[in-house]
Amino acid sequence: MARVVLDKIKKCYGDVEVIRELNLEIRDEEFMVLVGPSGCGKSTALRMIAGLEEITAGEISIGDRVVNDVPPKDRDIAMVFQSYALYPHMSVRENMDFGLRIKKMPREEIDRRVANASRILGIESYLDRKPRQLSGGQRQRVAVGRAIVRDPSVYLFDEPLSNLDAKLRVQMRAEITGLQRRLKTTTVYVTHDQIEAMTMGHRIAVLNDGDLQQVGTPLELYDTPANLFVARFIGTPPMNFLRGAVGADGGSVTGNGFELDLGEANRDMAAGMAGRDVQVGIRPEYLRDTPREGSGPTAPLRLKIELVETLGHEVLVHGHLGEDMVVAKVDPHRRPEIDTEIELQLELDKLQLFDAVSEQRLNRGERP
Amino acid sequence: MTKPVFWLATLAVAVVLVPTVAMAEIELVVWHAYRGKEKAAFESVVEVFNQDHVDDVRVKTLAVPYDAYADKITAAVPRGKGPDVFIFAQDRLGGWVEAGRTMEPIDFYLYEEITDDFIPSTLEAMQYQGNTYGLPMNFKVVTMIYNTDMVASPPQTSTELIEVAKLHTNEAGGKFGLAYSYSDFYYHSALMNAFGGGVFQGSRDPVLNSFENVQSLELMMQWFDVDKVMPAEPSSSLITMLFNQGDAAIVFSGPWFLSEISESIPYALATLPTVDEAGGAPMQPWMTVEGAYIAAPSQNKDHAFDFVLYLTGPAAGKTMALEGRQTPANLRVYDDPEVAGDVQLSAFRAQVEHAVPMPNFAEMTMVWSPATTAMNSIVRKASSPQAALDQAQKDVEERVKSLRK
Amino acid sequence: MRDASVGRTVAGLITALVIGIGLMSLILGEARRTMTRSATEQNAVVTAAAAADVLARVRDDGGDLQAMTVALAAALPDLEQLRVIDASRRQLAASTHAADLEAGDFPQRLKREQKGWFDQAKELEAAHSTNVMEGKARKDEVLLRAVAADRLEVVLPLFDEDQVTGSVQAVTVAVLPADASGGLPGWIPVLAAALLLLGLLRLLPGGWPRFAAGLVVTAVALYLHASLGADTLTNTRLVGEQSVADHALDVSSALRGRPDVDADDLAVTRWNIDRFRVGRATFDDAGLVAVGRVEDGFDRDRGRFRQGAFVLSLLAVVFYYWVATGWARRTGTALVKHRSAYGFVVPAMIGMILLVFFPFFYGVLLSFFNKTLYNVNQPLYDLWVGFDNYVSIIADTGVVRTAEDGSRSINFQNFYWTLGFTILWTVSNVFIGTTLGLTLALILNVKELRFKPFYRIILILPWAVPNYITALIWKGMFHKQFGVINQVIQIGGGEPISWFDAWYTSFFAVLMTNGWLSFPFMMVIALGALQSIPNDLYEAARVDGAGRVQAFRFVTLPSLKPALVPAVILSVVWTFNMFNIIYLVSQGEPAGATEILITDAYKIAFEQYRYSYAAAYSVVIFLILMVYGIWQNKVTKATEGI
Amino acid sequence: MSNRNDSVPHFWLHLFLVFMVLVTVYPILWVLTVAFSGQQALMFVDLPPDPSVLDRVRAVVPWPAQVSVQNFVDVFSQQPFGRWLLNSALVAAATTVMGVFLATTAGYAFSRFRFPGRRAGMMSFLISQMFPGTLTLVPLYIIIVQWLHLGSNYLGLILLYSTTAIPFCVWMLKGYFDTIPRELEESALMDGASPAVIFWKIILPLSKPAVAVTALFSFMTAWNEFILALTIMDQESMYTAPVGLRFFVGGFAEQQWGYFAAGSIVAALPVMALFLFLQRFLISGLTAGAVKG
Repeated sequence: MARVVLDKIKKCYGDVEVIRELNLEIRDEEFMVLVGPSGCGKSTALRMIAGLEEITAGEISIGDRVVNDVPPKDRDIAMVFQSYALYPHMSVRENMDFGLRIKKMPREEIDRRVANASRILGIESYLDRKPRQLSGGQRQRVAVGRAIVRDPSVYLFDEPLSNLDAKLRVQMRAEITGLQRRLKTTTVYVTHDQIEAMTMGHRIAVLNDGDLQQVGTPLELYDTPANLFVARFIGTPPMNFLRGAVGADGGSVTGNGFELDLGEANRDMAAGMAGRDVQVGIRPEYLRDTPREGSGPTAPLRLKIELVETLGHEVLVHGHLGEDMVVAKVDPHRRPEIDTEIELQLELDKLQLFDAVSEQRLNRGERP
Repeated sequence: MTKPVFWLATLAVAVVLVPTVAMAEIELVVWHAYRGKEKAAFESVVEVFNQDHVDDVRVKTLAVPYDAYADKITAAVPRGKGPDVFIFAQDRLGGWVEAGRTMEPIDFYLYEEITDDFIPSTLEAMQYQGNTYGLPMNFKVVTMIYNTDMVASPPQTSTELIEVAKLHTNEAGGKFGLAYSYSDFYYHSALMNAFGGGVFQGSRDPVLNSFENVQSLELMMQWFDVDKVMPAEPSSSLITMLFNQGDAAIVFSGPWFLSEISESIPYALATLPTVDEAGGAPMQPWMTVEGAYIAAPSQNKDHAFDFVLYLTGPAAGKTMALEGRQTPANLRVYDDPEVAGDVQLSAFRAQVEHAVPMPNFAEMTMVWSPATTAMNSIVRKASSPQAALDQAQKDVEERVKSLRK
Repeated sequence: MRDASVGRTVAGLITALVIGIGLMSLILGEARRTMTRSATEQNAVVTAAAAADVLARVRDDGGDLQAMTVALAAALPDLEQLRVIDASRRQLAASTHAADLEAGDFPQRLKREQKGWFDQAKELEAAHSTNVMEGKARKDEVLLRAVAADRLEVVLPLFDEDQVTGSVQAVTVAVLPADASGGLPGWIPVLAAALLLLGLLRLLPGGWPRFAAGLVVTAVALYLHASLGADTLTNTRLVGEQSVADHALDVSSALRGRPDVDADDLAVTRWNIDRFRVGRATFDDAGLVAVGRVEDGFDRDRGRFRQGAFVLSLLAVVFYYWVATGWARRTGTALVKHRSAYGFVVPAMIGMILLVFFPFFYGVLLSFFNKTLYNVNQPLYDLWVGFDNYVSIIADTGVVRTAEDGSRSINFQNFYWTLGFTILWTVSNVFIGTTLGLTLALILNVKELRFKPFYRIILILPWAVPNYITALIWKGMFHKQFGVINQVIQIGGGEPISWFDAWYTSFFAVLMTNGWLSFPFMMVIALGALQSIPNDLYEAARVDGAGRVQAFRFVTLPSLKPALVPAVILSVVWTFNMFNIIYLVSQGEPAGATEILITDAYKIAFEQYRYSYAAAYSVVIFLILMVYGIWQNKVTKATEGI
Repeated sequence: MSNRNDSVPHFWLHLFLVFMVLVTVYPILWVLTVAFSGQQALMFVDLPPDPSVLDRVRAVVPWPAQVSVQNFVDVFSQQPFGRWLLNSALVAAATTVMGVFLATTAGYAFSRFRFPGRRAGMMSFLISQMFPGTLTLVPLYIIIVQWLHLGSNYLGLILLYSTTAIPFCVWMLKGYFDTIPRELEESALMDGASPAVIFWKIILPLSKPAVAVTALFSFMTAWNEFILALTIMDQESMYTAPVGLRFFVGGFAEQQWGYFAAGSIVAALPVMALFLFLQRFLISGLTAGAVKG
């Protein structure tokens, strides 16, 4: 029931265009993550939904109504700020019920909601403390609790975990996700951390430089990134890229120091593109010393190991392929050594081809 | 409405209404800068007037601290927001006449029967450009005050003065035979006038660097620097303290000084000595005359004048003299035996015979700064009297010129 | 300029013309009314002067004053009532007023309610003697007032030898000059031409050319209107002058032939006098108007009109720009759009405009005139001196004074010395106050330091106790012989110092006093501001390996800046204008060396009574401080938001 | 400042503070000496002939020859000084309220809103302080008494004093408001608070230190001023304490320094009381915990 639709949204500060033209639909009960590097406009987009920023052009609707001129308080939304923005002079309880008191909600109802929210978040024991007496994680919970009590139709999160340490962040990630699953409230979540995006969102919208790059489920983005930017942005370790040109027959890519037969999977796509400059993308897990079980056709590549990262369950090796640095996953039992050469198998049907100029994806790729 | 409330309300209305019914009278507002004894005496004098005029006039007083009194008059009176009558020394008279809408000329009311009662020089202080703007209430004049434990009979001449003073001077111990604010141009005027000097001549042209003025300053420096009978940096607080500690034998000061004298110090007053160096002429200090003036915008000038006349008359003068310790300008007050028998009042009365009203025109205000600068640099021995006065003369001339432009 | 559309250009043009021409027409109309009025007044003066002439002669000859008074009132065409006051005898010497006639025979003793007549005569007497004494025409020797819509009363002094002994009051029926206007009001053709030109605008391309064309049209229209107006003024003046000349001849011929009037007295030029009773010489005995002279005399007025027209034209151009470039519309939109912001500012702004900016603009205005005690009641526009006051302040460059014996000394009264001293005084005071206040605040902000409340309350004492008395206590402490400071020096075996004898020791004394008085303020400010710094910042700095000094330099100072910078700027401003301490402690000693600009300005206003000069001084002070403020603001970016 | 025991030892800080306290109180002890002397003379050292070092040391110690509270008694009995103190308190309190109200609202707008004329407005507040006030007495008199008809009215003084204090207070508050995180307001906005509620419930409580300074400053401005109070008030019963104090000195009459000193001390007490009260706001560290990082 609380769909959020951004229709041709544009935002300018003076002559600077922060968001060029953004079309995005966030479905009811969906957990949508806006992700992108800092300065990409994701926070601005969120703040426009919240009503904290004016919309230069376009329309935003929440539910069935266009909210361009609706003040934030009437949009039926709640927001959790990066800095939490707790009122330092108010106790946790007051922080949580401030909005409700302003709405002149009956006392019992307020108490019920606060009790409910603090139970959910496990903050009942410090309701009477001031924010400065709380730890970072506790403050974070209070900030979330403040959003919950309002029982809005949309939650907005603005990088709420960026101030927490790594461990706490993982825990809160899970808590927020769980909370959202339970409350089933439409959520828009902004982060610059692609792991957060991948782990939390139903769908992810990737923004860069004010442009929407791609919207999709985490796996869609992972497996079929729409362009080089998304491909680079999503995934750890990042996808490998090899610059080259499509051969005359359209069946192979030749780069500095390698030649790659594109194989069956990509043949029809590459046809007619002879001589075109491309970037070949392959995720490290599809570039292995021994192919995965059940994988498709592979092509061999030789790599001189320059760096070895041991992660325990697997080992990453880095080396140059032509001018491009690539990372591959290697069987940990192989104990690869620096300066030795290793033969890798590249899974051809996991290959991603991008136009070097337009940076757009060329092949369809495969869904898992 | 309950009954008690109703009766209370009626009572309140009655209380408010009754006085207004009886008040078919004129209210005169009087401003003054009195405090302490003077204020009490003044208020009792006003009260007597009010008693005598229960049916027609009621005088209301407002005391204003002296420091901003002139500013208040300047701001309020020309705008019709001021008093009907105000009391002030003559020094600002000319300025206010020039500024206009402040001072009401009263020559019309004055006949010889009235004017003859006043000490002529005090009345003269009330006149500007041929018009009289007020009647003198009292005058303040510097005279000689001496510690009778130290000085048996007051010195009559400057030579005697210095002789006596030397006897009581011990600079290292902070004891001085003579103490007065000699570096203050106002106090210096007594010596200056003795030599026949002055600040303006004829049509108000400055003559600060006249030969006589230089002479008077040379004598002053003789006392301070050669005879060394006077303390350095003679502020009025310092002089008060010296006299009260018995560390100063003779002081030149005015009536304001008397109430600051501690009870343990026996003192007497005498006329300032004659100056041998000036051919035996008496020291003639500048005199400040306090007058009662009618404000030009007053709506009740006739009544205001009646009040001024009363205020400067013998009855009020007596109270102001005996209770307020003022020296009255009205000669008839001295006919009263009680006033005549008062040694202090008669001492000032005697001094006024050798006193000059301080000029009351606006140009006089321009003199103070350059004159003070000159006095200080002379006392500091930074320049000779002649050079310092030449400079002062130049400065004052310039200022007068720019005002009259 | 890009959006100088036809509509806006036209709107701008109309606004400019309405403002320029409309206001100028108002001024013109007022100027012409003034001229007509002064001609009317001059006619009344001529009548009164003729009557006074005759009456003085009659009195000197021992004739019947009352009879002549009645005769004159009957003979002179516009003379309605006449009254003669003999002030030296407090008598009403003669009168034609019915009430006076009823009261009995003349002379009559003046009654209390007739005091005003007596005072008038005395006023004229004082005015005459003042003018003679100063050799200048400063005070009015002719009094004029309207007693009814068409009745003027003129009061002239009556002389006995050189002494004013009384006055002649003449009530006359106003003699109006012929209506000089004629023809169309000047603005109609000009406006019509301008509107015609508007059509041409459509032919021009938008942007600059159209904007410039509109500007040219505005300028030309205003110029034409102004020069047409100036011509009308000259004409009005000449017509008025002619009316006076004609009237004088009328009066003369009315008197001529009377047996009791000596024909030799009837030189009409003698009656043509200004308010200082100085002959105006605008026409000769034959009543021929000296056109050249009238126009010369009019030069000043015309100059003033030209200045006014120039200012109005500038105003009109500003409005043209405002409307034509669409700025006006944007102003309107901004007002609506940011109404809540303006709502927050408005209460404070109203107070400031009324009680701060208004007196300020009054001061600035005053500085362009020459208002002194001696001319406070003259209308301001008579006293315009332009930048003279400023020029004479800035031209006061004689810092070194050479005495007659060739020795050189510093002229402490000089503007530049005082300026230099003021700057020294300000810089050292603010430095001391800020350093001390900040240091104390930092110390008092140390955690777990004991007795902090005690220290805090003691250390604000200098601020809490009225500074009038503490300043004087300090002055006493610096007394050469009886001050504690010299006693302490002597305990230490030193020689006592005359603190106020040299400018640097005197400076030291005032500096100590003011430093003592001013540090608590800075301390309190810094204490408040320190609270805005979150502790985390220090922790972060500590983690980053910053030492105490670096933490102060990179954490404390930047965080204090928003509060401290305005406090410092304002401290500078207040110290620059710190009147009390100098006035009470050093009193400018020695020889004015420790005066600061504000004490100088005070003396100029209240000791020399040169109000405009003092205002100019204040504006100079203001400008110096403003330059400082802008500079400081640039350096510290205090007005830039977060 | 976060100092631990490893930084400058408190001993040195105390030493410095004690020194400053001595410098601060010394002249004030002389005021007390004059006030409690029962005499009217302003302080000067009293030395015997050929003073020894000991005599000089005695002379510089501020202690009256005999202690008397007569001056304090007289100050209240000879004049309606209590009434004047009350007037002062009334005017100063109202000025404080009004000054804080005007300054906080304007400071808030300058800090938080971006509107045309903002910089010009702020600069004009600053610049207004730069024009010396010597010549403004008469214009102010005309405005207050002739135009607004507020002569002999507390309101006239309150208006004058609060506008005198505005520029400084606005700048001070604006600086402080700038340090309050914007998210707090946005958060409140999301909570449904109107600008007025945000201002009163969020911004003001968070700015207590700055508001305390503003209040103290406004209060002091009103508490010590005397020329305007004297010029505007036309009834003795409407005078303020500083006006009353000036009755003791100046002019051609005896100088009652003892009364003046006693009155000054009495007049300083409310200021100190106010400061004591405001102290806790100056040290509370309010914004801590508002945001993280």
